[in-house]
Amino acid sequence: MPITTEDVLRWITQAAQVFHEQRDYLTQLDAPIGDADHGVNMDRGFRAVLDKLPSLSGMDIGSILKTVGTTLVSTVGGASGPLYGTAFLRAGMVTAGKHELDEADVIEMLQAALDGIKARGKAHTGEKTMVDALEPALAAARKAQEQHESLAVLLRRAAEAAEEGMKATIPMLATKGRASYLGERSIGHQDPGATSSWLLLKTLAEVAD
Amino acid sequence: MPITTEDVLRWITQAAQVFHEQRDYLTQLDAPIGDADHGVNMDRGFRAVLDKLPSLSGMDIGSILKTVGTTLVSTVGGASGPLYGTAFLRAGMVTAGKHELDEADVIEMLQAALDGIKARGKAHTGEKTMVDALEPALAAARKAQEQHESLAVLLRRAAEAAEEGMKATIPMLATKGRASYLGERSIGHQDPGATSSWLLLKTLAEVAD
Amino acid sequence: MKKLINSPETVVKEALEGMAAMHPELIRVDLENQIIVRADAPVRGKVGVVSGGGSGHEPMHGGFVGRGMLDAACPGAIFTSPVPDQILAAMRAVNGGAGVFQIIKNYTGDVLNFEMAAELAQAEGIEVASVITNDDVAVEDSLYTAGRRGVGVTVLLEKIVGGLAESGASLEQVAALAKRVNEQGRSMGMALTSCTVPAKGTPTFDLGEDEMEIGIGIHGEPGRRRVKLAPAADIVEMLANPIIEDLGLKAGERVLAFVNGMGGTPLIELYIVARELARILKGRNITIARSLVGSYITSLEMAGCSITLLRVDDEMLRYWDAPVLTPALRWGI
Amino acid sequence: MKKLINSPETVVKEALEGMAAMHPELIRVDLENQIIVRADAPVRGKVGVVSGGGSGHEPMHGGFVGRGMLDAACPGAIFTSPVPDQILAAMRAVNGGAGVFQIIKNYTGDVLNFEMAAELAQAEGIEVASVITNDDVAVEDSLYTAGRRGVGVTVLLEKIVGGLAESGASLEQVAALAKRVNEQGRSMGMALTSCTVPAKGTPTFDLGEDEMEIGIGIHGEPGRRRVKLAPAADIVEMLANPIIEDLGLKAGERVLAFVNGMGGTPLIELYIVARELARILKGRNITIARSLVGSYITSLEMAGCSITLLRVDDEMLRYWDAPVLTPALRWGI
Ligand SMILES: Nc1ncnc2c1ncn2[C@@H]1O[C@H](COP(=O)(O)OP(=O)(O)O)[C@@H](O)[C@H]1O
Ligand SMILES: Nc1ncnc2c1ncn2[C@@H]1O[C@H](COP(=O)(O)OP(=O)(O)O)[C@@H](O)[C@H]1O
Ligand SMILES: [Mg+2]
Ligand SMILES: [Mg+2]
Ligand SMILES: [Mg+2]
Ligand SMILES: [Mg+2]
Repeated sequence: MPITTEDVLRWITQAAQVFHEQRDYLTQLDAPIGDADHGVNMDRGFRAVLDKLPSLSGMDIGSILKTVGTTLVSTVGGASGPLYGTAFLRAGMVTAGKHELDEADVIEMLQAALDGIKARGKAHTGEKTMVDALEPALAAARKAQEQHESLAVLLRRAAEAAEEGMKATIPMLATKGRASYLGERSIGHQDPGATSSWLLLKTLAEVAD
Repeated sequence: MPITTEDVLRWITQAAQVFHEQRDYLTQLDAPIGDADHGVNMDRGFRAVLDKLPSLSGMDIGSILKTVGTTLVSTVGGASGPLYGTAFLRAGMVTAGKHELDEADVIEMLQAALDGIKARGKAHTGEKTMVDALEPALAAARKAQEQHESLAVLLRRAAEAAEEGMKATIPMLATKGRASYLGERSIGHQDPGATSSWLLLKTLAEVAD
Repeated sequence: MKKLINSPETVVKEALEGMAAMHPELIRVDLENQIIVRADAPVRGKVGVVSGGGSGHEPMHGGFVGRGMLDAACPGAIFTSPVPDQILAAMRAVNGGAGVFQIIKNYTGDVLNFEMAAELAQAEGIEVASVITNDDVAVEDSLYTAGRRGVGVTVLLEKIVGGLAESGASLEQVAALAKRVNEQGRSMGMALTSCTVPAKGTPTFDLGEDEMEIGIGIHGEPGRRRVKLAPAADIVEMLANPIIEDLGLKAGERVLAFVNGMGGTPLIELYIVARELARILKGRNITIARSLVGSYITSLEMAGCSITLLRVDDEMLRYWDAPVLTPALRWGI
Repeated sequence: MKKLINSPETVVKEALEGMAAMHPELIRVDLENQIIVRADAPVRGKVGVVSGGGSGHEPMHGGFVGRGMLDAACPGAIFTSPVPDQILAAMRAVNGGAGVFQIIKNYTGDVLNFEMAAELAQAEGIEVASVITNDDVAVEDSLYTAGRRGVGVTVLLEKIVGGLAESGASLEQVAALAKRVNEQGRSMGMALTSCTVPAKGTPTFDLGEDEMEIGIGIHGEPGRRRVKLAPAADIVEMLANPIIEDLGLKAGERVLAFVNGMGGTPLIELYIVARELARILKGRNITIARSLVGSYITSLEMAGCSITLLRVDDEMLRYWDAPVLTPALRWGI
C-alpha cells in the first residue's frame, strides 16, 4: 500500500506527539554533550507544525512537507531548525504535486532529505550527528526495495537501521556541532539529533504499518 | 590579691587566644540573627592587640587598656569595634597610672566600660546585646564586694552572672543592633555580643584565680 | 564554598588591587588605609563626598568613586563596617576645603564608626555633614529596632548628591538634597539563596529548594519571613506594594525605578522583575521617569533582588542625568 | 530550580517586555518578531549592525542595542539560535540603505540561521556582510571540530564595529575592522557551577563541591576538563596563558583586557580575577590599554568567569572609546 496524504498528516501529528512525550529525554541527551535544548527545540517546532495542520488539509504531499519545513525553519532555531527544515523542504520538492508515495518515491524523499541536511550542515557519516541515523536508514530502505519488500517492511527496516545508527553514535568522537567542542569527552554519549531522526522514521514506519 | 599589670597582660593574651578558638562559634551565633562575622571581628581585633603586646611592657594598666581600646577601634569595625573599643578606652581612663587594681578599682573599671558601651550604643538592659551580659556582671561584682569577697571570687561571680545574662538573651526580642531587623524571629537565639562579653569576663576571672 | 578567590583573608585587599589595576585613570587605591579615592582628589573648593561600609556589596561603594559621584569609599572587611581610621584617611584625602559629606547606611556599626571618624575629622578642623540612609521598608521604623536599614537608595543618593557636589554646591546644599533623596526613597529585597561569607565558609542561612526569604538585608541577614517560592509577578507585588504604600505614591507621580540584583541573579531575571514592576506602576498610573537595572548593591553571590523607588523632582533628575565617570556607573563623559 | 521568573515558557518574552519598559528612550522592542531595535532605526545612510543568538547571555546582545553599538539584536529561545524570520525582520528594520552587517558567533545553529536570513535579505536587495567570531581557545580550531566558538570577543567587536558604523563607514570598512578584531582576540572561560535551563529545570551538569570545569562554553556546555577547585591565581593562569600563547602576545604589546562574569559570580570576585590577570600581563610586560570588568556575556546563573584579551591598534581604541548609549554599555553621551 502506498503512503497517502492522510498517512503523511498522521505521521506529522504523531511525530508531534512523540516529540512532546520525548521532550525531556531528548533534552537530557543534549545535556552532557550539548546545551540541553534539543527536546525543547523539536517540541516547539512540531507544536507549531500542529497549529498549521488545519491549513494543510487538501494539500498535496509536497506542499505539506514544504510547509512543515518552513514552519520548522521559522520556529526551531538552533542547529536542528535549519537542518530538519531543509530536510522537509527538500523532501517536499521531490514529492511536489503527489498524493501518494510508492517505494521509489519514499526512497527519493529520504535521499533528498538526507542530501539537504548534509549540504546545509556540511556533514558526513561518522561525525556523531543525525546523518548517522539517516544514512544507514536510507541504505536499508534501498536494500529492502531491491528485495522487493513492501513499503511497510521497507520503512520498518529503515527505522531499525536508524536505531542502530543512533546507537552507533555512542562510541563516536563528535566532529560536528556543539558536541565537537568536548573532544574526547563526547565519546560515550548518544547523539540527540540522531535520536530525533530515529523517532521520525520510527513514527513513519508505524503510520505505514 | 590585687590584679597586677602582668595579670592584665595575661588577660589580654588569653582573651586573644579564646577569641581565636571561639571564632567560628561566635560567628555561628551571629548567622541566624546577624551577619555571621562577630567571631571574625573579635579575632581580627584581638590578633591586632597581640601584635601590640611587646610595646605594652612597662606601661601602667590604664595605658595598656587604652591601647587595647584604640587597637580594637582601629581594627574591628562593625558595631562591636566602637563598642568594645570605647569600653576599653573608658576602662583605661579610670585606671590611668595604676599598676595594681583592688576590688574597688575593678568595679570602677567595669562600670566605666559598661557606661561607655551604653553611651556609644544608646543601649539598655533587655535589648539583647552585650549590655545584657555586662550589666548583671557588674551587679554581681558589687554584691560580692559588699560581702567582702576576695577579688578572685568577685570576678568569678561576675563571670557567672555574665553567663546567666548571656543565656537570658535567648528568649529576648532584639531591639538594638542588626538582630532587631528580624523582629519576632530574633527570639530563641543567643546574642553573640553578650557571648563575647561573657568570654572576656570569664578569661579575666581565670587570670585572677 | 565555591568562589574565585585566593584565600578568605585576602579577598578585600586583592579585589582593591584588581580595581587599581583596571581603572588607573579613574581611581587611586590606598592599600595601606584600604580606601579608594578618585584619581584627581582632593578637588579644590569642592565638597568631598565619602561613603563606605562593609565589603561584599560591589560595585557599591568603590565602583562609584569618580567624577560626578563619590570622592572616596572606605570598604571594611566583608559585611563589616570600616574602622574610624580608614574613614578619617578618606576624609583627609578628599578634603578640598569645602567640607566633607558622609553618606552612611543605617547600621549600628556604620553609624558608630563614621560618627567616631567625624569627631576626629572635626577635631582637625574639617567641616563634616552626613546623611544616614534608611530606606528598607522590610524593617519597621520604630523604637523597637535600630531603625530601617539603608539599602538601594544609597546608590541613587550617591549619584544624585555626587552630581550636585560636582557642580560646586556647598556642604549645606549637599546635605539638604541628600536628606530629601533619602526621605523620598524606599526599598525592599528578597533572596532565593543565601550568600556565603568567605571567612565563615558556609551559607549564612539555609533555604529549601521551594523557599525564599522576603525582606532580607544586604549582609545575608535573613528576612522578615520565609515563604514558598512564587512566580516573579507575586514576588514583585510583595516588594513593590509596601514601598508604594510607605512612600504614599499617588497617581500621576514620577519615580526613578531601580531593579537591583543581589549578586547571583542574572540580568535576564532582573528584566522580568522590571516588567512586573512596570506593570504594577502602570496600574497605579505612576510614571517611570528614569530607571536603573542591574546588580549595584549586592550581597556577595546571593541570588535575589531588591526594588527601590525614588519619588523624583526636577533637581534630582538634573543630577541623576549629570555626567558621571566611575568604574560602575558612567555616562555623559 | 530557583529563578525570578513566571514560567519557563515566557522568560524571553517577558524579559524583552521588561527591557522595553525600562529603556524606551534607547530601544524599541518588536515582540511579534522578537527583536530589539534602536529607538531611531533605521538610520539613513548608516550600515545597520545586527547581532543575535540564543537568550541567556544577557546583557549580550539586546543590552548592546543603541547609538554607537548594535542597531538590532535578535534573541532566540534560551541558548537556541534565533530563526531566520527574526533575523530577517531585524535586518529589514535597520536597513538604512548602506547595507547590513551581521555579527555571528561561531555555533552551527547561529551560522545556519544567519546564513539563511542573509540569503533571504539579499533576495530582497539588501546588501549583507558578516563576521563569524571564533575566539574560544578552549576549543581546538581543527578539521575535527565545528571550529572555535565565538565568546567574549563578540562583546568587544560589537562595541568597536558599532562605533565605526556610527561614524558613517561603509559596509566594506565595517567588515574589514570586524575581521581584524576577531583575529586579534581570544578568550577562555571556566565554571564553578552549572546553569539551569528554565525549560529543563535541572542543572545541565553536576559539579562536586571541590570541582570546576575549565574551558566551558556559554550555553552550559561542559568544558574540556574537570579539575579540582583551585585558588584564583591558578585559575587565571589556566585561562590567560593559553590565550596569550594562541595570540602570540609579545612584551611591549597593548591589549584590551576583559574580565567577564558568567552570571552568578559577583563583581568582587571578578576584581580578584582582574588582579591576577594584571599580574600575569605585567610579568610579560604586556600593557592593559583598556579594560572591561563585569558580567557582559553570561550563561544564565552560572558561577564562573571568562577572560578575553584583544590585541588593540589605534583604530580599535578610537572606536572602543567612541560614545555609546545602550542599556548595558554607556559612555560619552
Ligand atoms: N553540522 C551538522 N550537520 C548535521 N547535524 C548536525 C550538525 N550540527 C549539529 N547537528 C545535529 O544537531 C543536533 C543538535 O540539535 P539542537 O540541540 O536542536 O541544536 P543546538 O546544537 O544548536 O542546540 C545534534 O545532536 C546533531 O545531531
Ligand atoms: N546599640 C548597641 N548597643 C550595644 N551593643 C550592641 C548594639 N548593637 C549591637 N550590639 C552588639 O554587637 C553585637 C554584634 O557585633 P558584630 O557582629 O561584631 O557587629 P555587626 O552587627 O556590625 O556585624 C551584637 O550581638 C550585640 O551584642
Ligand atoms: Mg542543543
Ligand atoms: Mg555581625
Ligand atoms: Mg558585621
Ligand atoms: Mg541550542
